[in-house]
Amino acid sequence: MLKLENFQDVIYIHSDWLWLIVALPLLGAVINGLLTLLAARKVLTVKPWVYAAVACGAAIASFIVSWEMFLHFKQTPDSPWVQELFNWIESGSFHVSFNLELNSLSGVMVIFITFLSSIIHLYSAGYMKGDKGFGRYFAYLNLFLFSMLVLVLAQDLLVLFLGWEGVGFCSYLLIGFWFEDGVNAEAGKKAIILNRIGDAGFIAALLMVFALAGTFNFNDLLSHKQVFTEATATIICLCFLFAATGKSAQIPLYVWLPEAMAGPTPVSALIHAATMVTAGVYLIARLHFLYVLAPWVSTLIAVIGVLTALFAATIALVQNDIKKVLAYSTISQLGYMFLGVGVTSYEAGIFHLITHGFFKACLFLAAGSVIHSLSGEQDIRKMGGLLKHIPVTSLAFLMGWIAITGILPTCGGFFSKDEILWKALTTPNSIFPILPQILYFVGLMTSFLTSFYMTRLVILVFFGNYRGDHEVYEHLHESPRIMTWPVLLLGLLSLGIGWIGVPVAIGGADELGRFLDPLFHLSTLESDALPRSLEPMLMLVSFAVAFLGVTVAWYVYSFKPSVSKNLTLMFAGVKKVLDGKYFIDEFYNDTVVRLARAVARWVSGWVIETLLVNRLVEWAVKGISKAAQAAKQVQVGFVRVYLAYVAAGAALLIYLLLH
Amino acid sequence: MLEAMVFYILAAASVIFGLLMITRVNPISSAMTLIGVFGALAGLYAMLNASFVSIIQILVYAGGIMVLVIFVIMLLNLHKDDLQPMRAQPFWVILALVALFGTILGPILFCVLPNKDWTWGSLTPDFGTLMMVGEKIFSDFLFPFEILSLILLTAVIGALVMAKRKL
Amino acid sequence: MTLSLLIGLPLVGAILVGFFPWEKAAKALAFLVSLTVFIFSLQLYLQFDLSNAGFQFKELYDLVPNLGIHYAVGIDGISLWLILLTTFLVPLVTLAGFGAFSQRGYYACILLLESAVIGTLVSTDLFLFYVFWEMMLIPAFFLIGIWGGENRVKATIKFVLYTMLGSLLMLVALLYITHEVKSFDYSKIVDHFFAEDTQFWCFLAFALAFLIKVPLFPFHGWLPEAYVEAPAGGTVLLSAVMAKLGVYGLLRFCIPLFPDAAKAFAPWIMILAVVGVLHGALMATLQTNFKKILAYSSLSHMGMILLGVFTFSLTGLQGGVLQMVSHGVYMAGLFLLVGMLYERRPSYEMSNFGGWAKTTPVLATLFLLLMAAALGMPGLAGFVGEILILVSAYKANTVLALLAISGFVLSAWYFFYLYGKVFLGPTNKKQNTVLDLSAREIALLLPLATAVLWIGLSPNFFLRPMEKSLQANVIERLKPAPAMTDFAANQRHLQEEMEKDKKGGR
Amino acid sequence: MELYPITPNHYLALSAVLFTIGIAGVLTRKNVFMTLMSLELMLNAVNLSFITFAKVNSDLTGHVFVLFVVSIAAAEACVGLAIVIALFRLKETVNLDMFKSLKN
Amino acid sequence: MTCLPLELTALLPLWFVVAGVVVLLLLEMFSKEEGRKVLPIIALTFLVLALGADFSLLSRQGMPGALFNRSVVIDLYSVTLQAICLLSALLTVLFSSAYLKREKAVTGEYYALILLAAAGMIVLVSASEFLTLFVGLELMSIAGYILAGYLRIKERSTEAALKYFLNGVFSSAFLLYGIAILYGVSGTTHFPDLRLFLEKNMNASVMGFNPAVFVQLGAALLLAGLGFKVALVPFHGWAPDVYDGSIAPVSAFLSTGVKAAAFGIFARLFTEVFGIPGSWTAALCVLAVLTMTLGNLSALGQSNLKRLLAYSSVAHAGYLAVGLAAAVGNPADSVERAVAFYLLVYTFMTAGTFGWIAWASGEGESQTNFEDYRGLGYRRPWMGVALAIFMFSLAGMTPTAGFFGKYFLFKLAMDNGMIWLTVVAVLNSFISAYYYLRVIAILYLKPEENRSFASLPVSVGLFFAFFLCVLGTLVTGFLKFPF
Repeated sequence: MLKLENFQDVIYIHSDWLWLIVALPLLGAVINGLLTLLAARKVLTVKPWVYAAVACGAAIASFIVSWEMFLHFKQTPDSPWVQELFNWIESGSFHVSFNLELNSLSGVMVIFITFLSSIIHLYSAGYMKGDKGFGRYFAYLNLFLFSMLVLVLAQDLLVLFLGWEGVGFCSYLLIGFWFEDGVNAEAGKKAIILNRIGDAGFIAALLMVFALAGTFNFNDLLSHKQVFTEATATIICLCFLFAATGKSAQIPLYVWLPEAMAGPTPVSALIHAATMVTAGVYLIARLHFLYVLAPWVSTLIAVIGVLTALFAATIALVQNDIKKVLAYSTISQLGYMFLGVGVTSYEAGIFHLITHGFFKACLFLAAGSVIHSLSGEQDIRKMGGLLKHIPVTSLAFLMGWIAITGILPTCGGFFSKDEILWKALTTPNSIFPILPQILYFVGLMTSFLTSFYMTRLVILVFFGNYRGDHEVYEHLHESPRIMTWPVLLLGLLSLGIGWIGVPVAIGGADELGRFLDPLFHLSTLESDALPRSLEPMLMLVSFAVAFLGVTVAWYVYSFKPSVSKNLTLMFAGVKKVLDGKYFIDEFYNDTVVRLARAVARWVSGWVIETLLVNRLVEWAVKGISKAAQAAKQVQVGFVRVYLAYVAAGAALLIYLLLH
Repeated sequence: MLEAMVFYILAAASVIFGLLMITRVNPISSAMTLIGVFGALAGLYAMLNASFVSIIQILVYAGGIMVLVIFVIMLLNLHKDDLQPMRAQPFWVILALVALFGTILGPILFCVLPNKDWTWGSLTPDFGTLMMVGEKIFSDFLFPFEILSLILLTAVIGALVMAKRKL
Repeated sequence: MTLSLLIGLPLVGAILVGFFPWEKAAKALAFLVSLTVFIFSLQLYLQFDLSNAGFQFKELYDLVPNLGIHYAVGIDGISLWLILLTTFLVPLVTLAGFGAFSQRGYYACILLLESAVIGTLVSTDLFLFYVFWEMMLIPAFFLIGIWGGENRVKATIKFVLYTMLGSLLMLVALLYITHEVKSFDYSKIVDHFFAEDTQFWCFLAFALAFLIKVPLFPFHGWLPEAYVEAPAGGTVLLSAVMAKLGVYGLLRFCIPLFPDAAKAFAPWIMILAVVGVLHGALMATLQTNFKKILAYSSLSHMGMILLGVFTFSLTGLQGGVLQMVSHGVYMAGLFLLVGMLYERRPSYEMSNFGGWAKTTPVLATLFLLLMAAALGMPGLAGFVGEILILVSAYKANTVLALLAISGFVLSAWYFFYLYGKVFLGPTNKKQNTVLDLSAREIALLLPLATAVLWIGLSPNFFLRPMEKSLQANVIERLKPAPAMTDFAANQRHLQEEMEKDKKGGR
Repeated sequence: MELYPITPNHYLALSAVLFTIGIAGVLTRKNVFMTLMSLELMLNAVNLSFITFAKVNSDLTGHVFVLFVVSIAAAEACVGLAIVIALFRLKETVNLDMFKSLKN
Repeated sequence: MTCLPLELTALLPLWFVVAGVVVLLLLEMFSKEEGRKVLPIIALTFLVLALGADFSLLSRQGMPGALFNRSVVIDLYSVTLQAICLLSALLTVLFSSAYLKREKAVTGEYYALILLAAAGMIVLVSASEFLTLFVGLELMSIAGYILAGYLRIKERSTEAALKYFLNGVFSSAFLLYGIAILYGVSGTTHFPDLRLFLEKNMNASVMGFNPAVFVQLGAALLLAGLGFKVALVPFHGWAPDVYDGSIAPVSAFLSTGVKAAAFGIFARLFTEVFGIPGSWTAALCVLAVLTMTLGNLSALGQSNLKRLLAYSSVAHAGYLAVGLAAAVGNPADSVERAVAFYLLVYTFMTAGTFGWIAWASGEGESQTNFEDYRGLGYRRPWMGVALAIFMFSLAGMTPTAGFFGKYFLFKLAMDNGMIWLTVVAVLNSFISAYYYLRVIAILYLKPEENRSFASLPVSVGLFFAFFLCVLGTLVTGFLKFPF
């Protein structure tokens, strides 16, 4: 069927079927949801594999559809495919239609998302085996996939917001999936509330955008760019940035992500590593034409990104929960992406987004498999020497490790990270001329720390001797194939994924870059500070740094454990601070939360509600009842007094009348 | 001149008797003084060419009502505390004065009466005789007169209801 | 005849139910009646003429001829949806009562209330409107006072007194304007021009009545107790139906009758509305009683609606009315669910609950859905109205709109707090016996869930019919009317002159 | 208002004085009988002005009025006394200030 | 009945009532115990006959007008008021029959007195001349004194009678004085002539003679006298005690029939006679405000339903006074229409409530406190609903007739530009709403000790009476009126 001679027909046919991509997961979610509820009502009994089949089927189907479409789309990357589904809201000048748009960016994202989620669906089928909420889990997962795809394919800020809120909601549901444990429920609550705080920024931005441009449609906005002055653009972009920091767990709103690990591990892999948390990056990339108008904000993004990267990496150094380590590393990698889009090199950002998606998903799934085989143990101090017990998982994990540290050039995140650092260094900054260098060096330092803590993790988990409890040791076993094979696949892919963007400088054909460039080139600042020829050298530098990190970690943790002890003793204070995650949570609790509560309790609860609303009324009532008591006293009971009233009244009347 | 003298005597008598009436301790004696007032008033009526009315005044009031009152007073042999003299409670005295000069007397004396120097109307010689009054009653005021009978009936029934022993 | 039937059917039904010999069957009868009314009311939509901005389905009879009081009814795009909302909710409320109440009186009161509400919405004669408006109080008084919670008496008396104070002052204003216009006919009165200070006072009097009913922020003293003490059905009718009548009154009477005063007061009311949004949300975060949380959230959302209405822009007004409908739907659902929780565990204290998502999954899921709608989750009912309101409010007053957004954050705070406390967390032993929703309860909640999705996904279906009426009956009235010719202008001038003279004379 | 000749004003003033004496009596005396008699005095004062006005207007309506008032006064007196007797049977007193079981 | 002279046909209601009195007295004289059962039926029969005569009058075209040398006038207004008074008497008889049986105090005199009072009312409301007015008033009042003290073995009842009596005679002395002065200055006692006199001389001051002063003094004293009858503050002292002290059916009668008749003639005087600009408007405003406010405030603090109702009836007199205060400047017929309508409604709801108390208070009126009625609404739902309807109507809530009545009255004030008076009145009815609603609420509180209200029977007559009151309270507002 692909042998159609006329592209227009192809486009026509396929853009008409765009809705299928989002509809399939939705369908899966609905079916699974209904099945679950019916099962819960004992109306019918559903075999677990049915859920799994439905969910995985939906995910894979939507992957196939999108892949099929992407192939055709690639032939005319400059002309986006738009499908107008229906006219959503129409009121006066306010007009929003529910359109899906497949352009190069969303195309890449869709492929990436559907593919990863298909794999993770499969993996989950094994990981969640025997869980009471099997069906519910898959329903949520599909719902998430639907929202994520809507977010990506939206042609309209409002529709994007639909997806944006949807993914947040699903992540709430999935973090609190095992809600009977109060902690998980709390974590979910924290996540959604922090996301909401970010979303407030999103809505504010929406209002301003509409007030200025009168539309939410990306293309119209692009064509009406001129209505945005630098000032307005700056404010709007700030608001969007705020929203993005919420979703993508950047300073200042990152604190929810580590706790989000309370959810099942595949969820952490899919939502809190690969896809949802990158929505912020995607948003900024999608709105590149606005951000280019606001250099200040771009700079701010870069700074936030690099700071977050460094900051999270340092915390990751001392974490002992395997998932927590990965969580902080996710935050720090997201920081890289922010750095990338911050220096307006959106391809680089997206590139790293994808590579990171793959290897981090791989790492998480592997970690999940480790936890699974250790029957739920997550503390790395109780692991060790697992390499020989669970070889496949370990292999996959090591691949992920290579990919994230980038010690093996041309593998995994090597190119993408390097691209970002290069752009950070070479993109001139009109506001702080010195900034590029700073960004670059902090970035390097972060990559050193990254390879350090990842290596630490690897060594503590897979090498040395087993340090865990005995009975766990008894049941130590490799995970089932349904889990290990996807992990392996991911591992291999995460090694190879880097090849989609081999820099031109070293003779590669930067496919992704070239593919995305037409979208971004207008808003990408030209980086001609340094000659392109310098790039390979810098690659070497970053490789060296990564290698250094690895070796140091290797040295410290496998040969001289004493060194780590001495270090911890030496820098006890630092250790404490790191363990306490810089006490940011406590800081928030003591300032923001407490302030909010105080306002609620005193201003709202006491001053307004009690005094203004109720007390006044009470006083009025008291006054009236006092008057009533007084009035009762008139009726004394002596008839002569009544007669006196009559006489007095007569006198009163006479005087009133005779004035 | 003579008329004036008679008027002043009767007026003074009525006022004095009235004052005595409200200040007597014993109801019996004040009843007596009240009869005096009625008498004086009857005289005044006579002076105002109301012959029939003045006779009725004597008959009904002095002869009827007051006797009834005295009977009742006799009937209920009163206790000491009912016969106590009128103590001057300041509140009541003030109230009485207010009523006195506030309600009727003040206005009438000081702002109503000065307003017009009344003159007597011209009278036919048989003005106020039984004949004339009767004609008036049975021509213009026939209907109220019939109702009056109902009032008396009511009074009889009322007295019966309130006073008879059994219920 | 349609509208009269809509008023009459529930009324007759109420009497029938009240005198129905078999107490058991009374509720069934009530349900049938209300269902009939709903099915009947659909005809309103089917026969509604979208192109006509004015009143439709008109009827006119004499009531008290020598005072010019008529029985005059008619509906336009504004009242259409509120009527349908009412007729749609009442059967559900009736059905929801089956579990808890079996007395005839309860159902008779509900039907009576429905009749009064519809009457209020359709009457185009101010006297008739007032009659129905206050007639609502009586069944409401009984619903709370007889079938309410512990200190229901205090709550119900407080509610009725608050409302009466407002409506009595409105009565004075009504007397005044009818004395000036010499007619109760809405169209006559709305075309009549009132002098500045007349507008000022009359607007105050009318607005007070309506804002207390809504309630707007400082007038909500009655709300927490009334909402909490009332039985589930009563609360639904209070929050989902009667509260809307306040806004309806503003739209129908305050603004078109006294446009200048309305314009003068709009900023103040918007400020109060935003304060209400924040205050309600903050109060909700303080509560431990989850019905109270819903009550305060309702306060906050009503503030949002008023914010939209008083932007006087088509978008804001449409948003406001749409939000009324959707608020009606999801709040009804939430309060009904709360009632069902109460039937399973007679308490509103969150500390007595926990982990109910495990024992009652269906209930939890429905609650989650409606809660998401209340949170303004895009694609569900709450969002569309909210965004329309905010967009227009932003145009009208940036700061207020931005402040109102924070209500959006706080709602997440208290709603997820509520959900976490009641449905998540560890389950305690006692509730293993608790049953999930019965077929009846699901049957009465599904329509609400459907409606929530429907409004969220195709709001145009609801927005289109109201557009013309809002344009013609509200916005046009606010313009310094081109209809006001030189002659009218002169009259106005003369009137002002006279006012001055009067003042000078005094 | 000079002393001579005697004008209607003199009579009216007298009736006013008597009326107020009556009021004073009613207000100041505790004994029911005194009250009753004071009331009679008031009625008579009114009668006096009726008669006066009758002569002023040379119209007999005033006289008719007085006759009616007299008879009605008789009726009232008899009813009043009946009530007093009934009360006396219950309370053994005619002191007005003792009758205050109904108050506030 | 056109063959009969107009005097007879036009006053047929009166004749029927009087005939009833005679029959009752004869029956009382010659009948044994069992004969007493028929007493109420006789009374009812004649009252119904009288009512029928009234309706036939209402239904026929053209009213007789002035009769008996213009001492009475039979027009739409007076006939309507006659009907209201007769209605009140009818309800009273219905309430009494069961009550008196319970108290073992059935006598023919009682019903005779009610009928006599009704006769007095008929005379009073159709009086067109001061002597007739006075006679009618006294007939009504004297019967009232006795009725108030009817249960004379009870101290409260007799004391009520005494208070009523003393106040009554005292204020009728004032009334007489006022009449005397008006008669003296105008030389006539007929209302129409007096009106002509006023129109001619009110503003004219003929050679140092200013009749206005006399008229004003007369009006003031008249106001005082009538103000007592309708219990306007400060002439109201007797009312709460009397309504509280006398037996409930009589309270119903005194607070509806008597007040209706007095207000009827009051309104006629101040529209048809004093309906011209004069200083009495201000005085009436003051009285109205005082009455409403004091009545409502003192009702607020009550815990005894009967007493509360007594105060509320004072407050309602205040609302009526608002209408009268607005009399000047409004067409006389509209004022009279509003007043008559309100009196009708007021009769239905107040008589109904007092009758309800008579029913619920039990042996010897032992239970009149709110607390005694806890939970009655559950045990006797219909009676509870009945009381609730009366209360809503008294509070003036739609759609009960109480609202319409208030509306018409306040509308008069508003049409007269008395905005502030209207506001005060409205605020007062707001205050009143509180205690009325509280009464209803009490009915539906959970009873602590389950007192059984089952022992309170509802006889046929009683049922009919309540049904009449409820019906009247509900539908009167929507009826089209002949006037």
